[in-house]
Amino acid sequence: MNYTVKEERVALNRPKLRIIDPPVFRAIIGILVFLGLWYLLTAVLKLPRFKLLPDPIAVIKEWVSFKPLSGRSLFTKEYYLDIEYSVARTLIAFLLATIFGVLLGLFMGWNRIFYDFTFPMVEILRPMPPLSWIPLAVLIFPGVEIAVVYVTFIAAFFATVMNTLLGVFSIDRNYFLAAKCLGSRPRDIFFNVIVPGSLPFIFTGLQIAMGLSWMSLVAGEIIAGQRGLGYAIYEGSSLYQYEQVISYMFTLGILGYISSAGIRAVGRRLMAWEARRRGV
Amino acid sequence: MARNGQNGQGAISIRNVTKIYDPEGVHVVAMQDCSFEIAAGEFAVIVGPSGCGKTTLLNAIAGFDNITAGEIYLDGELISSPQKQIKPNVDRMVVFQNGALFPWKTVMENIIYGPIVQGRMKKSEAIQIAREMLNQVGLNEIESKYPEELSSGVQRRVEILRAMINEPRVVMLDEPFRGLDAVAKTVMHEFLMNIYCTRPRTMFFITHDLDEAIFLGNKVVIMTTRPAQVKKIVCVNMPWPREHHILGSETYLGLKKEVLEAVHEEAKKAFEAGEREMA
Amino acid sequence: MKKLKKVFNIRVLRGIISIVIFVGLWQLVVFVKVPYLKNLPYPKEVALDGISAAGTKIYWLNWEISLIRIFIGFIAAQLIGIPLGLAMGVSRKFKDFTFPVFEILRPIPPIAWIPIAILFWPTRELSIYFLVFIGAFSIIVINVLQGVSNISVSLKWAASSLGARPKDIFWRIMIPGSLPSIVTGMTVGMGVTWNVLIAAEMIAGQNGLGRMTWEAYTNYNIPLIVVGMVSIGVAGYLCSSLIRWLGERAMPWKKRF
Amino acid sequence: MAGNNGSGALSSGNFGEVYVEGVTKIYEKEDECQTVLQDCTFHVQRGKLTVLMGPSGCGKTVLINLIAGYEKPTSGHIYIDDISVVGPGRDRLVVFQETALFPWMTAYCNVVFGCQVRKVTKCEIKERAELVLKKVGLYEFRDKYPSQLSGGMQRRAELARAIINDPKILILDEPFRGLDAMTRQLMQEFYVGLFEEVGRTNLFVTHEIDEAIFLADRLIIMTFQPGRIKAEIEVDLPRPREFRMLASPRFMEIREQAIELLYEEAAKAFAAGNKTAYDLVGAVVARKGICKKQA
Repeated sequence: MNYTVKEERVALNRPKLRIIDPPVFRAIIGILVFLGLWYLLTAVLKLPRFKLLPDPIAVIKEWVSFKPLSGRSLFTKEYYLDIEYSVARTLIAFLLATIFGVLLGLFMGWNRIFYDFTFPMVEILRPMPPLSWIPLAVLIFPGVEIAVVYVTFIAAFFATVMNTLLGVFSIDRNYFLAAKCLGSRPRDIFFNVIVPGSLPFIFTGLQIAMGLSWMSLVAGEIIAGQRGLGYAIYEGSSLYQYEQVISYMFTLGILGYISSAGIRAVGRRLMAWEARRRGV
Repeated sequence: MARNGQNGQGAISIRNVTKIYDPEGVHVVAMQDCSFEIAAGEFAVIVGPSGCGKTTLLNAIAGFDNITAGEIYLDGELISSPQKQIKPNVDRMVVFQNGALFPWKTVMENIIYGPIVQGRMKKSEAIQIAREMLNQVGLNEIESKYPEELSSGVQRRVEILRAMINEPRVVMLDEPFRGLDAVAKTVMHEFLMNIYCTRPRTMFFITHDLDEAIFLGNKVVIMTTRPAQVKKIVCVNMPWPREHHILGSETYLGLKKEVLEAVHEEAKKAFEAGEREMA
Repeated sequence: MKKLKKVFNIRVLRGIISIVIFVGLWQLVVFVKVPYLKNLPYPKEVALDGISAAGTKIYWLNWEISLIRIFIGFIAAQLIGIPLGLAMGVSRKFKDFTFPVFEILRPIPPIAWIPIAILFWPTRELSIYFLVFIGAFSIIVINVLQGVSNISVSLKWAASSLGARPKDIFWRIMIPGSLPSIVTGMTVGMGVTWNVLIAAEMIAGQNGLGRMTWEAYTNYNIPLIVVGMVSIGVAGYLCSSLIRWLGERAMPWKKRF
Repeated sequence: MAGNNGSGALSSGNFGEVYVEGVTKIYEKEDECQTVLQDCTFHVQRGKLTVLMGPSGCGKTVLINLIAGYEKPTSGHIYIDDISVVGPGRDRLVVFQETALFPWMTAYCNVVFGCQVRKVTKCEIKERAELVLKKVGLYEFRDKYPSQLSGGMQRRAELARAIINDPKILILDEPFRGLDAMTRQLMQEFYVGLFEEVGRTNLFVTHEIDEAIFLADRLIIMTFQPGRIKAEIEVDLPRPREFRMLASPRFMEIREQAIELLYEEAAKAFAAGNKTAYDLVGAVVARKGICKKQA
């Protein structure tokens, strides 16, 4: 017999009471194995190359230390200042990208002629990786701050535009026809069909945009920044504070996770009809 | 037996309509020289093989698409010709094949959308009328639900109500009950008949279901396969409101046989043509 | 005549006008010295610099180096990522064990790995490969996983009642069934990969297109910076097109007529 | 529609019968038990076309999955001839709702998939495949992918994929769903012709009342939530069937009888405050009117 059948049986014969669900249990085991392996390779076996890396215990020690060697831990002001800078930059860039990107995408989807004129421009600028803008941005804009925000903005902008556009194009033609039948003017169609109809795609786009902006932010900060998590990572590595580097990497991961969870939550609120369909 | 609509409005006259699609040089004649009349307040049912141009005709009347030759008149006014095309408006309401309730609006918001964008009613007034309509058909508890929480049968009924609240001259339904099961379908027929009897309007109803066609229609228009023309018009002279027991009656079976023969012949032709085209 | 009319229809015309407007705006912005943007070079300068750069050997060498880095890192990511994703998709237990670890590491931006990569790998070149790998890896894994779980259960059932063994189901249902998402994952991954490569080259490289742009920056040669950006854009576009092309070849069933 | 040559080679004539005895299926979802099927007992006769009909969501598909062996009943037994069902097998082939053709294989590869995985010799495969493809009228389309075929052709390809393996029992789960009514009618005629020619045991699931009566030797009507067997109707329309029977008095008589039974269920579900009861509000009203007339 084959495994689809077996799976079914496993699901059916599950006893009702259990302290820990097997998936949760397995997840914990998985994470423990990962940390154990990391520890084993770096601290116990001390394999070549691996011994250069800090072990997990050292990283955690540094992260929660009151007097960290690098001067940056959970209990120092520096740490939160770094976070504040990075979050502020990402937030500004992301909000700007959302406002301009969504508007541009919606208008492009709304008006054929506008689309014909703007789409080629977007297509020319889009394939250039956002990070390749860094040198130009630094030279053009006064002060590094604007340059870093600009690079972060560019990354999020095109992802938002493209997904919004895709969202508008995904709307069933019947909704437009129905709206016309019911006596809508173009303005009514824009607000009652195009905007809500493309929301699901817009939010997918915003999630992607958020990931890209964190990535660009880190690169921007490493290359051109003063302050911020990326900058601190680079500085830490030049001072051989690798424990701090890794703790900052995880900090970035956590922030990235929180921000995309935030977008999901906002999306769920705005799209009540989607949530109800899923039966939430 | 045609019941007169509001002020006797809504007579449609289709005269020698031809429609040719020509995307990228592929010449497809969807309709050729098609003519027939629908009297004001008549329940006309259009049947014919799939892809024969029934929806094309609907699009032309609704103002979604133009025609290549011929004229369509609504109450003596030219609404569609190659030179002139009157835009979609509230006097010709369409209920779509796959449903076009806005999924992001609740049932109530959907129903009152029309009167409000037209600026014809105040919101409170529209809500009151919509409630009355929902009550009348026994759907009073669903006004704050989103369409996708409802079964497709209820969605369809809401969509028909959304069209009726605008008091159109013509209601066009494009296979609205496709995919519903037998019980749900009879419910829909009951519902539509109720609507038609209380708010008589000209109906332009496209379907593939012959029982439905004969049960609901005053006039069954059978179209040929592409290019579409009128093959046969069958008049159904049975009194309104109709009830389901007529389905077994002698008259009914005779009509069904007549329609069945005509449609089956066309369906077979369409099928063979389709098979040839794919090869 | 009719054909010509079809090609030069109004929409293509608008596209051409749009590009002309774009270049015109650029020219204008520099000419009237709009604040900040006045530092941009004229389009003509960029074009001339581009032509002269294209005549040099070093320019094409940079292309070659960047492309090699992309391909090594990218292919390594596919070779490891696709089997991992498939394994996670096929075995529920394996997924339960590995996915959480994966979820912890995934939100870390690939570029944040730079210091660790440089520390760990013996050569710069290897650490750049590694960064490119990281950029493409998580995306492909997620896409393969999604692809496998989106295969309709009735396809698996149909196969098993026709007498297919688990081996047949894996090779003839799971693999082709997840191919569309593999291609999507590769296309998206390619975009991210170029991003990462450029940053890595700027920070840690000694050559490549990213480095070329960076050196133009340190020499304050703005036209060459723009040439570098355009080159990177073209290179990225070519790589994505290649993947799309391969995808179409690998999935003839997706093409309708 | 299709050639009529060599019908004898299509089947070895070894057909089976199905006994479903007291089958109950309960799904558990987070402390919530849902009884999908309750104590279903029926018999699919050898060489007959049995149609299982019920409203959408009444558990017909679950029942099919149980008979096919994809899922296990919570209690009760299913026997094919005298052998209890333990898993999927080649003796019962299923034609799925919508389509379960493998989109990445051509029509030909789809049809021969079963033979290939069972290591039938190449030339035997080729011979049988050609016969079957010609039979369903898809021989010229054998190198097309499913997405390049029309809906009707896809269904026929799927039928071909099943009958090439000569199953003892052919199970069809709303195979013509999603086709437009005209094509559907033609596919029904094609399918019923195929059945009448070979006389295989068939179990056909549908929610369309006309389709059910047009095809069936025996009609089994199921109830809604939990699924139970409500009634069995012997359909005595003569074979071979043809479309004109749709307008025959006997057909309408059976139809009325079946609708009566379905209404009864609808009314019960409505009285029990069922979730989908809104669909049935009108049904009850309509029924009352009709009963009055008949009385």
